[in-house]
Amino acid sequence: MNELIQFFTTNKEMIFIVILMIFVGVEVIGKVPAVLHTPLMSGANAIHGVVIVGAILLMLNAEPDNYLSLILGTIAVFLGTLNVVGGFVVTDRMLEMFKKKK
Amino acid sequence: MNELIQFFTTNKEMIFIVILMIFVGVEVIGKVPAVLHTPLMSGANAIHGVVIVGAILLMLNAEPDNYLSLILGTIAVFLGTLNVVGGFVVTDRMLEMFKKKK
Amino acid sequence: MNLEIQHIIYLIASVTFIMGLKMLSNAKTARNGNLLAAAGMIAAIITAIFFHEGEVKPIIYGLIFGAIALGTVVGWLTAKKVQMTKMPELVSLFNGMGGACAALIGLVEFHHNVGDPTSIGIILAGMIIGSVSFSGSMIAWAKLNGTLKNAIRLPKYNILNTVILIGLVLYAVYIVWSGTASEMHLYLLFAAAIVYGILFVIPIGGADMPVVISLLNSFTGLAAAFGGFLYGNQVMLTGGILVGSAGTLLTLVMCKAMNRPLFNVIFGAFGEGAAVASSGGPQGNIKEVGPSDLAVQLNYSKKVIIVPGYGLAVAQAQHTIKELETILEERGVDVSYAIHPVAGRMPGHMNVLLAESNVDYDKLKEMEDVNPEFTQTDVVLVVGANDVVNPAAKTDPSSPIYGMPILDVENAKTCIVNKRSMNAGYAGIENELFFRDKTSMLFGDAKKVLTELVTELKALD
Amino acid sequence: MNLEIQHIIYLIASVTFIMGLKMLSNAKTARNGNLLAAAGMIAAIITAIFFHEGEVKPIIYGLIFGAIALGTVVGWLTAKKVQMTKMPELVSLFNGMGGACAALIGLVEFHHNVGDPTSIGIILAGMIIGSVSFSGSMIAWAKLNGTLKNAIRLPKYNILNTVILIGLVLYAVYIVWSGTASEMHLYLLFAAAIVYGILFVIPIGGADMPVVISLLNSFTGLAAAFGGFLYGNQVMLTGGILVGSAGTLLTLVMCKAMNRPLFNVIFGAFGEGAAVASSGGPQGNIKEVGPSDLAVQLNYSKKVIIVPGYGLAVAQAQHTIKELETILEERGVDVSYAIHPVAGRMPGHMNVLLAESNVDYDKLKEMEDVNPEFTQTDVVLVVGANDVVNPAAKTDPSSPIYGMPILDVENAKTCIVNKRSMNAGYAGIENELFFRDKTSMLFGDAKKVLTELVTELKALD
Ligand SMILES: NC(=O)c1ccc[n+]([C@@H]2O[C@H](COP(=O)([O-])OP(=O)(O)OC[C@H]3O[C@@H](n4cnc5c(N)ncnc54)[C@H](OP(=O)(O)O)[C@@H]3O)[C@@H](O)[C@H]2O)c1
Ligand SMILES: NC(=O)c1ccc[n+]([C@@H]2O[C@H](COP(=O)([O-])OP(=O)(O)OC[C@H]3O[C@@H](n4cnc5c(N)ncnc54)[C@H](OP(=O)(O)O)[C@@H]3O)[C@@H](O)[C@H]2O)c1
Repeated sequence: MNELIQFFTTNKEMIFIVILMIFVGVEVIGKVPAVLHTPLMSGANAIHGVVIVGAILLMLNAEPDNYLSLILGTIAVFLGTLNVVGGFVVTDRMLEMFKKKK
Repeated sequence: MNELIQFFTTNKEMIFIVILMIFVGVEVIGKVPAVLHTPLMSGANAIHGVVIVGAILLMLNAEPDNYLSLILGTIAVFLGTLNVVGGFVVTDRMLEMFKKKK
Repeated sequence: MNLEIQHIIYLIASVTFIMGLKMLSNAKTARNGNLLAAAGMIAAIITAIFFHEGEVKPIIYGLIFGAIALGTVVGWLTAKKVQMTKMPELVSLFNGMGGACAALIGLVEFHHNVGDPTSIGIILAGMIIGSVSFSGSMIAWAKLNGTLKNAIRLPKYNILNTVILIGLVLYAVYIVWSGTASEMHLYLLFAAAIVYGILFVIPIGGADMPVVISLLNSFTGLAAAFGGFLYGNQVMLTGGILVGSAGTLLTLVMCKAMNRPLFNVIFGAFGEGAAVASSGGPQGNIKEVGPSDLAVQLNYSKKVIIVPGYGLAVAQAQHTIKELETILEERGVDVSYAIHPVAGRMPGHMNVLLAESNVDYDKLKEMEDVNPEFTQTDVVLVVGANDVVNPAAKTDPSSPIYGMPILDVENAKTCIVNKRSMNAGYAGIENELFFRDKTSMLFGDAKKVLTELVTELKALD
Repeated sequence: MNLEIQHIIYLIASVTFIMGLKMLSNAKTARNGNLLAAAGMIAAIITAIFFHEGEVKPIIYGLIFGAIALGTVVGWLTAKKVQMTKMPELVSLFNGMGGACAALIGLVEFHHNVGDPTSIGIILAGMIIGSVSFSGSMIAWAKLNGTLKNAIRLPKYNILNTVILIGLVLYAVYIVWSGTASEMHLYLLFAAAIVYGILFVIPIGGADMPVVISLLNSFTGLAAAFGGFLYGNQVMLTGGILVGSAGTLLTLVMCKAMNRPLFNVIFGAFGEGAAVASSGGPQGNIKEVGPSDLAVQLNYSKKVIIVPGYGLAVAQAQHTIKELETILEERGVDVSYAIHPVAGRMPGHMNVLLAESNVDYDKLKEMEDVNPEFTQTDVVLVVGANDVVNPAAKTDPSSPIYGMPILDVENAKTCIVNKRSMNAGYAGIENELFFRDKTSMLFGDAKKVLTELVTELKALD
């Protein structure tokens, strides 16, 4: 219990940010037309590609002799990139379709 | 400039929270019907009554012999209370009206 | 430990504020939202007092509780006693109190923080905004309750105000840089801010007060937020910012509904409008109708739409009009109300007013929905409304209300307008509608006339 | 200094994500929103690499850049080459990659943090969620591209899954408490998570995949957020949480559109539905119509509404249908398309499809708007749609799609249904509409039949 409160106070801003982000996330989606569900999903998918930052940090902090870490890390970066690049490009292509009609 | 960056990093969470709050504030109002403008305004008015917390802290930290501070502080607390209590009660009364019809 | 608990409760309170505001923007949840926020507020206040770290003299607690007790009683009573239509004033008053509170905090904290430019900056910012919000709200309040009837305009007031504002800011900046400890400067700045607040609001017409109040509202929020920064107090910060941003948006939304760009509100384009208007005298001649004839006409019509306006509120005729509605309904007449978004003096004014006399919610029709219906309407009964049915908004680009969407009452078969005289409405302009052939005027105080109308109707069978 | 800059850029990036997502939910701004978010992402990545504090071996940079370069090329090409209708699969695939990335991070970081329960907890949470999202997405992908045709259900799979899930959590908790350093446990947990992901998705019908993908999407977001907590990295945290919450809500919104409670999606109420359906054989007898007769009928009708469905996508007949539209329009027939929110296999599937052949945006009518129009419609042409026009949704409470709003095609004077056979649609149920008197079937592949129809029409003058 005490640990929990401890954890809470050290990260209280972080936690509040998390709560706010949840609000924002929900609010933002709120009133989206069915047509945009797929592009939106795809866009969100691209955004969580930000996990690649984690993979990069992992690599930067890895000991150069710990091959397993390096290999896994490299793969992680690769996969993350796929998520980011692929995600944004696909979304853009979907939206291209809608744009036409504007 | 450097000071600015300094200030920024020390308060970066706070600043981010501020930005998020702005988003939330805007999003929340977003789609409010004209009818609710007044109660909403009144409700918001009550919420900024939170400034009373500042007045209270002021009092709690005031030196008991600094009469000016004490007097001003007490007035501040009084005014803050007016804002809070009056604000919420008036809002509630306004909404009471609408409730009737539900 | 106390600190931890503080943080947790403050965080929860901040969330209740967000939730509360969100719920407030939806008719069904609004009331609970308000209560939720109130609960959060109480929690925050209690926390601030009881989980404070460090030694505090009982006398201070005494003062705090005394002030809170007194404030609660006064606030509660005024809020409970005020009548519906006086509420905007009251909101303005309370908002001013909040601003003053912020200002006082600034005044007191100043000398504690001399030498720390950041804090001083924050303090002065909060103090200035608070003061402006305070004096501004007081003026707005005076204007709304009629103490201060019409817009007072110093020559070139716009330039003047801008100059003062700039001066204000520069002075504050100077105080921060110089790092001076002199209270003199502080109080001068305070006074200047107060003056600016007055000059800021005084030239603005009463009709724009709701917008101004909403704006000052967000100012106070901002002031509170600065306080939050000063004390590193999260709930103040978040609550303040939330109101600051929400208030600003709300202000814009309200302007949109009134079709008045915020710029015009502040720099008073209405003034010019009024000037123009006063010049144009009555055009053509008008038809009059008496209660008895009208009673007959209403009695035999199928569909009647009532257009309530500010006058209905002034006359406090909401109960009489409800009575009228009931009788007509009994006679098989289909009666409904056309609510213009800015009818009255505050958004939702008419809804609140009619709700007071238990008019059925479904009978209140928003402008967009009702406008198409006028063509199938036999009689439109305009009670104390003027600007919101003024065709000039569509036809006359020179008119100050040009572009404001209006209720198309002229599409109805006949249009009865009740007002006391040929005087203008808030925009201070002639209304050509009164001179249309379809229109006949029913002069007199709304309450009086409507009561007669009801008696006539009763007599009719 | 680097650190400061990092913070600032991360903060900006986080804001671009929010703005981007917000803009994405409005047709006008959507595309720019996507680009904005992408810009923020690039900034974040560059910052992570170049503003890193501390010594880094060049080899490592080499690996990073190599991986990014390769990933960019592969990602870019696949995304560019894929055809519209295969996009949901691809989204699922990329989502899986993100999940895997998060899982790998967990695998590697574990041994760095042994002894610090909080970190280990965060790591495991991220790893588990990432793995589930990975394997789950792979299955979803396989299902959508047909590799895995129908729902595979182990006996009592629901209970089984729940048990495994609980086991998973308990095991993780054990690892955290025990503070063990053994990688063995870690990899076991990893494997278990992968298995769970598979079992979680495999029983769910292909029709529900978009929903599942959206759900897994928010999972990956969550995993990313845990990563953010682990590294105290704000942009990861905010980006992750944002997607987590937005994704969850989006999932619910999608379920609502398909009128399938999320619970049913996950615990597969559709399965039962299918079972029921397969039992019911064809009822009554059907009318058929040939392209030539239909051509005449269309030619002489005033108002035609086309109801596109999944079949149109399968047949890739979007261009042919556009051609048909143009010809009919030339003949003075008023043609429009009725778009059911869940027609096809992904939300907006039909819009995307028809957009490909430049159908005018205004001709695509949402269900709510078009339903009243059917009564004044001479011919409704249902092309490869089935469930979305199945009256059972209204009439038969036992039907798995009961309660789903449908297009009221039966209100039209005549209804032509084009499909290849009498086979069921995705819900796997009979469609009584085909047996109505007003309905006549036009069998054959949509593209083939429509082309014939067009030639016939051309021949008509
Ligand atoms: N709703 C808002 O949020 C809001 C906010 C700010 C400003 N405004 C402005 O206020 C105006 C509202 O338009 P409105 O048509 O409702 O009101 P209005 O244009 O101000 O007209 C009210 C009319 O009621 C008549 N009246 C006054 N007392 C009366 C009584 N006792 N019995 C009968 N009639 C009486 C007055 O004419 P006599 O003097 O001849 O009787 C006056 O012409 C708009 O210009 C709007 O922009 C609205
Ligand atoms: N849109 C979404 O987001 C989404 C997501 C998940 C699930 N779903 C579900 O998918 C379904 C969509 O309904 P729907 O009516 O669009 O599709 P559907 O109910 O799946 O029916 C498609 C019909 O098209 C016919 N067809 C297939 N290929 C064809 C071809 N080449 N030419 C002509 N016809 C062809 C099939 O009949 P034959 O085999 O006899 O030709 C089938 O009956 C709904 O159940 C919905 O809940 C939608």
